[in-house]
Amino acid sequence: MKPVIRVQQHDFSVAEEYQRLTQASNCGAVVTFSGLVRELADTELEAMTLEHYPGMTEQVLAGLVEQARQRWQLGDVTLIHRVGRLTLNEQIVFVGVAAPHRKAAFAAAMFIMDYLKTQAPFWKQEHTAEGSYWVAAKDSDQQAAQNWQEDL
Amino acid sequence: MKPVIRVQQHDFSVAEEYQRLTQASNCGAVVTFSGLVRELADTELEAMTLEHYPGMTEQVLAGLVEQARQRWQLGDVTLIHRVGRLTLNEQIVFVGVAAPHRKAAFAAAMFIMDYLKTQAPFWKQEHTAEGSYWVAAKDSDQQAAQNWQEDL
Amino acid sequence: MVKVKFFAALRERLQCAEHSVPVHAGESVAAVRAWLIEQHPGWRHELLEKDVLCAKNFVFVDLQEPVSSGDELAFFPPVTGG
Amino acid sequence: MVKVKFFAALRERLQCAEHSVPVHAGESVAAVRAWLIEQHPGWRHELLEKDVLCAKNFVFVDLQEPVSSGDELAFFPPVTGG
Repeated sequence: MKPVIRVQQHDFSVAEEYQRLTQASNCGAVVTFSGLVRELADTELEAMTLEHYPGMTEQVLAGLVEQARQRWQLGDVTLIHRVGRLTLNEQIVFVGVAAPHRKAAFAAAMFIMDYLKTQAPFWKQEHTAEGSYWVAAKDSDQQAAQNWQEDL
Repeated sequence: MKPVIRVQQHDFSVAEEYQRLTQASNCGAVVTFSGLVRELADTELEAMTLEHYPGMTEQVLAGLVEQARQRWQLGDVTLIHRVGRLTLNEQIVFVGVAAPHRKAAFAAAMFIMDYLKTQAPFWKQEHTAEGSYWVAAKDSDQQAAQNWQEDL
Repeated sequence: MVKVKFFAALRERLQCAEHSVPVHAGESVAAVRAWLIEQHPGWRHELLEKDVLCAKNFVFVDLQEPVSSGDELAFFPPVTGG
Repeated sequence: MVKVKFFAALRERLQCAEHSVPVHAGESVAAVRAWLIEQHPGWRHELLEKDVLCAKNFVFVDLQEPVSSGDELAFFPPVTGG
């Protein structure tokens, strides 16, 4: 099955994506992850802008999904990431994985998110009342991605 | 937030449950797991009947969610399990977890499913062309639940 | 008296969903099980199966758990939901 | 010539999104970076930052990666999507 990989400005529908993931009849487990724009503890976030590297982004995302497929027995996989200006509570990213077994579905969804966080060329700029700031990369995300390598 | 825990014969809507999970404004991560009735490799499955122990089931499910809440910082949690006769491709179980961080959302959803599989009083009877069979418990499910204890 | 329920494959094999059992002070789940086997020798094999689980008042317990009149016990096979 | 792109905070700090750089046979990403710093001394600090990432033709590469005319290079800060 060819995975669905989309980088887009407009919103996505988790309901529609879930529907599609359940079409194949041999996958008893479907895991979805959705990331949303949320207010942080210490800033009054109004919106964020997501920049990306067109051309490279799609290629990296396809590579992540392909790596997941090589590690686990999977059915359909969907990976959607939005770009442009997003306001509070909007959806940013969606990963959906169907698999015959729940363990593989969970692992693949986590793996894709962990790698996406450190390898996919997206950058977040947060807009608050005090100004706009580029988000700093997190060590915890680097660590999460590295843990999968030790897993091999 | 009081978790939503339901044991029911009728179907559920992942779209509606997802919508509800995203209401709280401080959770940037939402993970869902859905389990579906699927054809197995070696049998021609037509349907299954899910029996449960009314009274105990709800209590065990509430306990699982409470344990997850004590382990991770979570927002809304939804746990729905169907009972009665279910035909091929029907939805059986739904776990939805909202959390400030993706790691907690994934971990809690997996934890709840792993414990549900070994501790919640549900029993599956599969109906095939050749007859009806009670599903045997899997060692791999026991192992998955035990792994969380070593995690403590 | 305690009410004893059986579920799933165990209920089908015993051909019994619910049974009343008299209990005396200080008795345990093991005594209830022994009473059932005494009354229904044909149940011995099923009730002594190693993987049979027991709950008292909706909570998992082991055979040493004390029981009192009015308790609800249940015996059932390993669970297979999800 | 190679096309060099800059993204996000790096693009803003350099005030440059895209730059053409002449390359000679056998040169590496490091040579391209050195040429940019020579042309724009004010970029030195930003381009020498330890965490700056580089891609050649949409694939992550390190400074030793050889470059050829027609390649597309990109320099950018650690990614923060998801």
